[in-house]
Amino acid sequence: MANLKDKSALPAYYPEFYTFPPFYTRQPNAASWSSQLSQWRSFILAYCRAHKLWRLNLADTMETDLFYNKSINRKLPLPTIREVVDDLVKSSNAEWLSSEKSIAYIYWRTPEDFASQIYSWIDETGQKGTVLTLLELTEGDNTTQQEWYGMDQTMLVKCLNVLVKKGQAQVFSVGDDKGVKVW
Amino acid sequence: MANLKDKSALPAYYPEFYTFPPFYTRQPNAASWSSQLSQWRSFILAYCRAHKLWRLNLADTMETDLFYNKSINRKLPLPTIREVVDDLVKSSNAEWLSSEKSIAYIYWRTPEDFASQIYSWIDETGQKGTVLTLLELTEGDNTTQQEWYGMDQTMLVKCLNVLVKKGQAQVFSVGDDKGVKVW
Amino acid sequence: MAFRRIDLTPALRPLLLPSETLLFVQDAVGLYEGRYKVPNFQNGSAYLTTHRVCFVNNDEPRKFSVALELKDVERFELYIPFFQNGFLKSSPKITLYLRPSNPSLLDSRDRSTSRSPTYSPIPTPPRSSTPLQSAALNRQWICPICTFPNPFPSNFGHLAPIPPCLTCGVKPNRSILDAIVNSHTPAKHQNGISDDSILQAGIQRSKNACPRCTFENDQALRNCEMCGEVLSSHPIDDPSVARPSPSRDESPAPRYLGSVPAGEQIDCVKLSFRGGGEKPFHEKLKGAMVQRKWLLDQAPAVPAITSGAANLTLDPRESEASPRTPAPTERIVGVRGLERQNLALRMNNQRAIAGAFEDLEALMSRAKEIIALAENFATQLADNPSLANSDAREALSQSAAMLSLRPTDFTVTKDQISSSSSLSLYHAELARSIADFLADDTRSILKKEGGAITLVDLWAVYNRARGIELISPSDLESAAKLFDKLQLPVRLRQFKSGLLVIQERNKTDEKVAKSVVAWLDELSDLETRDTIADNKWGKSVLAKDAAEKFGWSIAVAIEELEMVEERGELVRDTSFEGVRWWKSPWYISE
Amino acid sequence: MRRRVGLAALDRRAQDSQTRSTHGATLRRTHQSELTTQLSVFQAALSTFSTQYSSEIRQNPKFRSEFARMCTTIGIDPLAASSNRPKEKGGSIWSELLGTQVNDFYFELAVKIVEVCRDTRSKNGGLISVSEVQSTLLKKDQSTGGGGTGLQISEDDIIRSVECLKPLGSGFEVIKIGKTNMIRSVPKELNRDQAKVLEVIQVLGFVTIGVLVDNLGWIAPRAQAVVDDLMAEAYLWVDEQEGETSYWAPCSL
Repeated sequence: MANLKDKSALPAYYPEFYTFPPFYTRQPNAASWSSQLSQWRSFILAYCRAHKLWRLNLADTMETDLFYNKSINRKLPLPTIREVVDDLVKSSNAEWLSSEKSIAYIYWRTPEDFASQIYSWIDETGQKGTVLTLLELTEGDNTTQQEWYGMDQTMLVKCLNVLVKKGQAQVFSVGDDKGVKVW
Repeated sequence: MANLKDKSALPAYYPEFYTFPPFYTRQPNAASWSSQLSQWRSFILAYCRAHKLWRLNLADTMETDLFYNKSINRKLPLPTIREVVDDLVKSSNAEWLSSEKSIAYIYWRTPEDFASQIYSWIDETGQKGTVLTLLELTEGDNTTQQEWYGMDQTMLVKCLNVLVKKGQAQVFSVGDDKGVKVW
Repeated sequence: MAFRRIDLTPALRPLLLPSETLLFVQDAVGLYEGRYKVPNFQNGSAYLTTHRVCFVNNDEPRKFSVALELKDVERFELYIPFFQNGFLKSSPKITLYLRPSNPSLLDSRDRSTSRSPTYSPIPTPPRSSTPLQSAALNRQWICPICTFPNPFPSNFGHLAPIPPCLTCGVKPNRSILDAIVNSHTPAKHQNGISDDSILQAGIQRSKNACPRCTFENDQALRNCEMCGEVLSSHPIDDPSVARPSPSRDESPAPRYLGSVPAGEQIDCVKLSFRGGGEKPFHEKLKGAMVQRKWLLDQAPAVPAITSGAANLTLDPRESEASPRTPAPTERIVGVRGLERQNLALRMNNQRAIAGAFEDLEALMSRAKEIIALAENFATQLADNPSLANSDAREALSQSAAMLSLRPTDFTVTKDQISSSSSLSLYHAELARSIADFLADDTRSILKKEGGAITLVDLWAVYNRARGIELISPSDLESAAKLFDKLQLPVRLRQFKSGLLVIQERNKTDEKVAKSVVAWLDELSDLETRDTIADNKWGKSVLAKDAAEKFGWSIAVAIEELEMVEERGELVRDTSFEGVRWWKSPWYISE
Repeated sequence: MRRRVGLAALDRRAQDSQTRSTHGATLRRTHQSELTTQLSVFQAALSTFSTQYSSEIRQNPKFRSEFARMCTTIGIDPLAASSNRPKEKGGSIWSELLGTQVNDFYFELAVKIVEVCRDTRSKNGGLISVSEVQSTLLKKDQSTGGGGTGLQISEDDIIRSVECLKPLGSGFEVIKIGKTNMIRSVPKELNRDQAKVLEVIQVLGFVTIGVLVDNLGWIAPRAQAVVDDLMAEAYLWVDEQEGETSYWAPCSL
């Protein structure tokens, strides 16, 4: 079995217990579970951030490094994954797409943060008052460096709504696409 | 899951606290432990009586309904079972078979009671003075209704010794079997 | 007379001014006015600070605690009687000669709260309004610019320069200050002479109007409801206020604390040191008189550098002072400072230390001889107690403490060591400073920990706050043991498992048990059906839940729950999920 | 000599006790003065020693542990007194040799250990190996600008710091499981069976009921009871994804 301690090969944000087999079994003991839960929460957020994942499709990611450690052949069972994501939802770090809880938005940065980032970027690039299509924002070649590059449309709308509520922007549909004007 | 509220699903002799999780943890507080102990004592005696158990093999019964309530997933730990049986031994309601305390005779009716029952049955069936083999007593088709039907041989001898001490019977071996004469 | 009554902190220690720091404490001290002993002030502790000499009597400290401003002292002498242990045992004294301020210049800055006829000692203030607020309230002037209520500096007088406002730094003009001073004590001017004489002239004041905001308060109130200003004393002829007779036979001219024959002019005060400590007290007094820190009050608030040596107290006042001063310097010296020092040490190269080990060996063997010497000296004393007079025992415990011998293997028992006065005084002062540290509202440590903190956590938090010169665990333990003796507002408690916890004095087991059981009932009444097992027997909880509910740490939560279990009101349910607690169905409350 | 009865005997006896007491008093006084002189002589020796070697004691872990070992053998507890306690207030002379730094070193180390144990409590149930504490402290040291080449904190320093916490009734205990030193920061002691199971885990990395029955000859229910107790205290985590349920200990990770 790979030496449990040697985590040097793994990226920094991997949890300390990543190679600890029981990490993949929902612990019955309350104290152990609270530490297991917090490690899984931060791992999911960090993983999505590193891989720029806006949505977490539980079925797909079951086999990825996130929930499946091939070297020790351990997988986090689906019900436990749901339990962790539910906890993320409670602290508004996630949101289920639909009731059968198969896909969830993961806010590894809260919509408010994204909103202010977008606002200041538009301000710096002097595009205040001009209409920008959502696609431009997420796939435009001048936003490649931004954290929200490639963000999911529906999620982008959620972030822009924050600005709308603050009265700093207005979202409207341009043909079948959607545009936003920020002032 | 059977609705716990209506205990009717459980036989009458089950203790009131059968579904109370702390019932399966040895209470450190003296007062709580004394009521817990007395409930477990009567439960073991009643259970053995209902299931006509003459001996209690701790290891086997650990998984039975006696010590393990599946519905609330609680079981009485081995050391506590021993403690209860020790208490039964003190009040001569039980006797360890061997020193490593893994099997015990349970006298859900004291040997004296059994002795007088056997005596009065022999008296009523007019078999005083005749020699009866132990097997006849415990497996004879006319003793099926009697409480001691199917009793363990060694335990039967213990009961008959009560009569011998009172000078009302005599036990002797018949070939490789044992017989008793009551007068 | 210059002696004035002062307020005490919850830990019965004198309340210090913002810029005042404690220099020295000495117990077993008595007060003399001129040649006369002052009754009720014969056995207490003298606190020397940079501004004042305070005296707190041991019994009824709240009533008998006074202070003498150092600026009123012209000169002082240390008097050590020639034959100390002769027949007429007179103890060494320090005489303080007062500045001949002309008597007519009445001491307008009387700081004592005006004496209300009902001579009730100030009830210990409920924890919420600590004396800090009540003291600051009664002497304030409102800055005309930023309306910030500034405290009067202790030395304000006609000749002292005008203090700037603490927030905006603007100096008000003198007329405002005089108006406040005069308006504050109108009664006194009328009758001229003594400040705390109760024979105020029967001036008809409107029904208990507040001098500052003229709000008419109820007759019985002593602090104005609106602005908290101390109300001047009630008109005499108010029938409802029963005037107990005892205050009547106070000496007619109570200019002095004690009874001094009328007409005699007293110009000096004496402190008699019955328990020693006069030399260090004298040195520190000399230092204080030279520094004259009280003159610094006018200067802009110099950052309060915590003077090293005897300053044990982590006084809440200091923490208040630091926000105003620039980034507190001592923080850098603190624990992070130690980490930086480690860095410097690490750079140091490794010298050959073989020689050091041999010398160490030699040193240690000599230490062994001395310990042997001390041990048979102790056994000798133990064998014939008649020989063991006090200074022999003192020398023994002193040497034991200096060698910091482990009491267990040394014949002198632990309490014998701590009985030596200097050691127990150190622990008493430490205990008081910790009690204040816990009672300090800005940190509200006890509140955050739900009223109870383990001794280990307290030790870690207290040392983290000190940053430097950390206190040893055994000192904290001895200090904690004195909490009861000193009737401090906190007490040390040991749980069944041996865990030591510091708790608010009013928190008894019954109260905690009752609140836990009530909480369980409340949860069960909510009839939440999360697990089937729960509904028939009520709700069960984990130590974690109790910790969240009552704000305890996990360790304290487990101990409190086990305490309630010990009383039979709770039963436990151990599974690999951990320990769950339920209300006991077998418990028959007596 | 016949015992003289009457008044003469009376004052004779008084006289004897008188001489005996004065003799006793002089003896005591000489003894006391000798003790105080010896103390001052020792103090002088101590200060010369400290000027020469104090830096060694303060920052060389080997020297520090040697000094501490000698102190315990002759019954001295240099950490008993707070480092800032002035001598006339019962401060110990050792502070001169050790300087406030060494006392503070151990106390500050103890403060950090208390904090590390508390932070990792939910993860390991309050049982952590001394080596893990050491590596955590070094990691923390690096992150707070300690430069990583931290004053070497030896395992012995950590053990001594935890020992000095004893008077606080803290339930902090250094226990040995197998060959490794562990720090237990929860008051509940481990019984023999529980310690045995943890020892086995240290050797094999994990444990199953089957392993316990085969190696230790326990009957299954006994093994299960011990494992369940350890689970209840959060010392063990369960792993059900490979054949027989296995139990692992975060503290021996």
